Amino acid sequence: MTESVTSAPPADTRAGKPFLEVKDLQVHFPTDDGLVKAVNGLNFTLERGKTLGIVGESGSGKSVSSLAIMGLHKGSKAKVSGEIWLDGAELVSMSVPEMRALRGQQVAMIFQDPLSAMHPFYRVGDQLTEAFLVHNNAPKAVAKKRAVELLDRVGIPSPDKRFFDYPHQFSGGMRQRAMIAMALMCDPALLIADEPTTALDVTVQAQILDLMKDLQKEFNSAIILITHDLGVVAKMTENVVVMYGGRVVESGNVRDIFYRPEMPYTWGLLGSIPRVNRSGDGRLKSIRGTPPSLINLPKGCPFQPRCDYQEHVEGANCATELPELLQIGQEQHRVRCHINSEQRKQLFTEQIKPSL
Amino acid sequence: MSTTTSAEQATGKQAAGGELLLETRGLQRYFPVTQGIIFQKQTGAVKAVDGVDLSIRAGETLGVVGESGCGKTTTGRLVTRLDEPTGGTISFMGSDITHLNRARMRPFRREIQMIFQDPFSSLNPRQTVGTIIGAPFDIQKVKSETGTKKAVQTLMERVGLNPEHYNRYPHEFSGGQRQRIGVARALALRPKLIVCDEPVSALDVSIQAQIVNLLEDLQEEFDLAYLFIAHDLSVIRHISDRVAVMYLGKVVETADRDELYNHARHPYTHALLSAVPEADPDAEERRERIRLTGDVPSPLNPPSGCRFRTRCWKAQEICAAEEPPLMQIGAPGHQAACHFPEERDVV
Amino acid sequence: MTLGVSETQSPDEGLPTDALVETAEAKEIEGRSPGEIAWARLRRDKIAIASAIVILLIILVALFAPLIVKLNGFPPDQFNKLNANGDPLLNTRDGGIPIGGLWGSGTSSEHWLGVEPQNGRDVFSRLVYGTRVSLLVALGGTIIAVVLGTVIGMVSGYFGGWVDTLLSRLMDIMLSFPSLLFVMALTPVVASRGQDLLGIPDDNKLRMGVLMFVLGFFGWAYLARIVRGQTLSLREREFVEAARSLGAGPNYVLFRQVLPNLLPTLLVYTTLLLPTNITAEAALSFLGVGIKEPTASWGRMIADASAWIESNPLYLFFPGTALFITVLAFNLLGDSVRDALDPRAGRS
Amino acid sequence: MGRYLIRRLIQAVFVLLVISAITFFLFWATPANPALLICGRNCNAETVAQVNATYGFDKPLVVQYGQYMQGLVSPGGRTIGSEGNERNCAWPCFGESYQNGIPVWNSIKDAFPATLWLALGAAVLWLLSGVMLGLIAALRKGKFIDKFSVGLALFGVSFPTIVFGYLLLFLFIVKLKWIPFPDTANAALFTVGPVKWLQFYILPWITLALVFAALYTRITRANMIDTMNEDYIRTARAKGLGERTVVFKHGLRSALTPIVTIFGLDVGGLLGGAVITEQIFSITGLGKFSIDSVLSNDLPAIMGVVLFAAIFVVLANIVVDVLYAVIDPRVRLS
Repeated sequence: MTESVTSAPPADTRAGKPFLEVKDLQVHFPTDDGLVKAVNGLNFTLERGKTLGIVGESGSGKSVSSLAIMGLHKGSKAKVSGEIWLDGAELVSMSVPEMRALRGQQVAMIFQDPLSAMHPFYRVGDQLTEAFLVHNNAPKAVAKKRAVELLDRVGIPSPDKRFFDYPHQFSGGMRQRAMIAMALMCDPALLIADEPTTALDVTVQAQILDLMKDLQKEFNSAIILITHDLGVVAKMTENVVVMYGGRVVESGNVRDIFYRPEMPYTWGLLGSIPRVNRSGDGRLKSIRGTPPSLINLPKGCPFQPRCDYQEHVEGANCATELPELLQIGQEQHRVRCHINSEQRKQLFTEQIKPSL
Repeated sequence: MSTTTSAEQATGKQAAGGELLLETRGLQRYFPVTQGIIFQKQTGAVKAVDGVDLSIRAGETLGVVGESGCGKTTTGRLVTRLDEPTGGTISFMGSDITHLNRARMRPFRREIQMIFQDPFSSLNPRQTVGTIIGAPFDIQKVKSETGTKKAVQTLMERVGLNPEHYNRYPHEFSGGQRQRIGVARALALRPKLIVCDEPVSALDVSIQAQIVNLLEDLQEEFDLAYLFIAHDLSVIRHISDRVAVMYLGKVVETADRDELYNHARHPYTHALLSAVPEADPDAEERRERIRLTGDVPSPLNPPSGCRFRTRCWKAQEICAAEEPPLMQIGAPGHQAACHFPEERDVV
Repeated sequence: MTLGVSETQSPDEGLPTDALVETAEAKEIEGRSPGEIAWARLRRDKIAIASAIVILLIILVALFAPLIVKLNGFPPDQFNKLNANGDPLLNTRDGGIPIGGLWGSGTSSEHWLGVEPQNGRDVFSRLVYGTRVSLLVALGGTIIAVVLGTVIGMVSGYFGGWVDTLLSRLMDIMLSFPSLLFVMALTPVVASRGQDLLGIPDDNKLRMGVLMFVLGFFGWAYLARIVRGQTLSLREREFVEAARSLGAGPNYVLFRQVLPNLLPTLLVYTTLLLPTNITAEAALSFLGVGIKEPTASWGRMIADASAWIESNPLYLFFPGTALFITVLAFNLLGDSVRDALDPRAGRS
Repeated sequence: MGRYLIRRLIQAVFVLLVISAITFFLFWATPANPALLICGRNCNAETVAQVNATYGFDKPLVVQYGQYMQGLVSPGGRTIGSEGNERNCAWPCFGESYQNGIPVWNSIKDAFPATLWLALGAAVLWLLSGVMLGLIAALRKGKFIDKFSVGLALFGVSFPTIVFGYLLLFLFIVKLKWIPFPDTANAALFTVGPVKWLQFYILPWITLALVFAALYTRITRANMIDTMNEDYIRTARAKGLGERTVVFKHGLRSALTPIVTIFGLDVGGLLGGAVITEQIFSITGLGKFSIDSVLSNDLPAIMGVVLFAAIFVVLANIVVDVLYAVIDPRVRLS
């Protein structure tokens, strides 16, 4: 873009290494009620220009993970361990000032609720330029020019006037566009979008998702998309991580997850959603019970108390032993389940697939 | 998930359409906007609901769908008489209930119940579950043959709650369980019609399915009619027999469920359906999408003529001049309010 | 006060003992109302327990003032000129300063906290009786303010329309009054008016009633505003809609649905208003418009003592300390109550 | 904005009218005949009749109220006294004191500067100390300095002014003798010079400021803790802003907005007189004037002071609302 050139090291120094790699990330919060184990071992990789979807229900640890990548738990009571490698730098052990220099510059974030995520007292334009000026030694005029350009690019009409508006003068969809523009101010290589369209109407959601796709092509950024909406995942992502009880229970490319899922929880998720393109008169295939408490996680497989397929496990150790996240076949498809892979495939084709 | 259940469900759906329960004609709710230095005078009105005709038959589900601000929630509140209509009529089982006072409305309230969106705000945090579910008996002064406590525990069991938790408080339950409490309360007096205002939108996906299934089971068991209000087109498709699409206080299209989803005629319905992402990566890749521009206009000053014209790609002069009425089009019972309706494959 | 708190918090006193609380904490929390949880938190709060004990002691002193004063045998109004040995207590030539004792305050084995200059009344007895006046007036004023504020606030918030407009304006006007000034100016007026209308002499019984009335009358508006706001938002909550959709009338909604949800606010406000009113009563008596001679009150004693600050500072010290400790204890308890009732506490 | 101000001013006038009416009818309707208050012990039927005629007490209350309001509204003031002894009471006419016949407005004008200095000085003191302490406590939540500030604030709100004031007086004037006994002549800055002026006001300032400072510490701390949990603070951090910018630019601005409201109302309330502090330190301000008037049943003086104070409270309300709209762009005045 303009003056702001990300300080990416020459590509050869990190040959073979993925752009973003998260290894065994753990985030725990001490509270009065006990230790909240929000994330217990998260692993994934992501390349530039690609989108990774993190799917899960509330309390699955997906938002907490994204804040950990941003380093926003630093200085709080949260205990973060594991490794996060971004473009050759390790973020978990990084000092606060170093991390601060990365934030907004190399990693930027789009939040769920743009109204509460923007400061109500400052003009939208000032909030945009602020992100630019803190990382670039440039005059205000340059920052303003870039902000107006980006507001225009994300589809805000008469951006030079809207630059001076306050957030409450924008509609919900426009605010989310402005949030995206704010995140793009420094041309970040990694964009984390935490439920970016949950608060929006479906027609506006479609606009925002299309916009994000277009911008990704233009800026070649890597995107982590956190959502509970499987439709959004199907539309936007190449790779998917399914989280449950703070753990990855299945991950792989989007088609593996949607067409060849092997974890009973993923089956449950896919069966739970009614389809807009099909007249399902039958019952939805819901998952019984409720998500686990992050303070008292079940021993063994986190999904065990709600799982209907435990009889297929030899030795019946679901309740006692945590299954490992194992790779299946050649692809990057990984599953955490005690049932053996052949049997899972059979179960899926025979029992699950017909009812989806 | 056996095929027999879905067949039964299907016949159940077909049989739906008994006696006419509820009918609204030209239902209106304007919220006055006032201004003035000392004396407030009315300078305008937010036309939240502006001439809505709906009808629900015993045992059927009417889905009302639309984006935020389209007036669907206000419609639900008018039907339950939580809000006073400023125009039009509501009749329930042949009686006009549009402007009944509280005392006269009382007997009708046993027949029309409500399930709310927010499982946290819909239960009084300072009452036990027993008190909450027993409130209908208490307020309506209805004596259950078995005694209120027994009746409440039976209800709890029916909606999938442990009856031993009778004395617990709402904060001890999860969102899904709380929504079950709300369902039990609505069910207590065996109503004929339940207005469900976004009953599953605050719940997690897996829990959402549990509640939808529960509602369907109860409908069959008790011959309930639902006015099901939601913004999620997938849920509406799953649960409804007939669907009404609302935009800016008006119904723009209404039809039987499959007719509407497969043969929609109104451009707004097309846009809505096309905007829903499908949980199917291959289908998503193939799909052609209608990109709507702009936001919903303010209901304070809705556009003249057709209210959708400001965002419609087919709008012409007549759309600004003349408001299109809801007109029969396609299959029986299919109505759309558009000057240029067309069929289009969007989902 | 502790009694009052416990009653509102756990009406059915099936409360677990401390040991049970521990196990309940460790395992599953069963069937405990929000109030019971707050009560359990309060019981674990050492500061709350300590201040509750202090307040209990003060209440006991107030209740049993006649018995306590019997211990030393000097009624609060009695002028004492001589001690048991027949020696004079006061130095008549030096303006009536007590003879001997700590810092010239006349403290002795008979008069534990000394005697008043000039007329020799026993400071201990007066302090004990002053406790009665302070607590009674503060409690009465607080009850009046809380009842008025709750009712007016709920009615205003629930019914809306012109009722709300009228009551809200009334609150605005009440809050626009320079209230201390007005209370000060009004107290003697109301007292003489009361005397005229009710035929009661303008003695200190009437004065106490007037003080309660005036403090209550000027204390309700702020609470009413808070209650109105909360009622407005509670009215929009879906559980109120649910009750209304069942045909519930305003009485049911206000008293069965809204009021229980206001209880934490009322409790917190009451615990904050009590020390404020204790201070206010003392201030009014200090200024000479509250309790008059010969009845003992802390504010009156401070006013009297201020003239002797150079020769007999202890005379000022005792009522001042009593006032400070009482207000501090109430504030500490109020803070603990608020923390215990805060649903956000212990999270984050 | 203009329309809003007009509307608020009309409302303010209405509120003041109501207050004046309530005050007037309450005080003048007292059974103690005002005439008896004036002529005192040597009252007989004749003198009472004379006083009644002089002050217009024989007229109906409504008429008396009308005359009183005329003196406040009409630019020429009004005429006071019986026939043959008429005199003009210049605008704004709050009547004449029963005690000494001095026009009440003159006494108010004389007493006001002392109250003004007292209130403003204390206001600066409590605002600075309260906000600073609250801010530090919030930013070091749970640390020693936080617990210390919270404790100090609790101590402060629990210290009744009458106790704290005398404690200071005893310590610094009686015991340590650092400051001479207050001399009322030192109330004005310009005649006595800054040192004596400061000596005169320092203890009253601290006395008056203590409770407010404690309250402001608590409010600032609570607001700041709430604000720092807001989503937009997380956004600010996510942008990579330094902690200083996050705290002072994004956090403090929101946290201080409610303080502006409270501060305006508190100062407005005090301009009518800080009765207790003035009484303790013998400051001849409005507060002292009003308590003296109350104790001597000087009705016109009481009435005047109450109305005068009410004007400040009502004006403070307007100022605060306008300021709030200036600070918070979401607030629209209408």
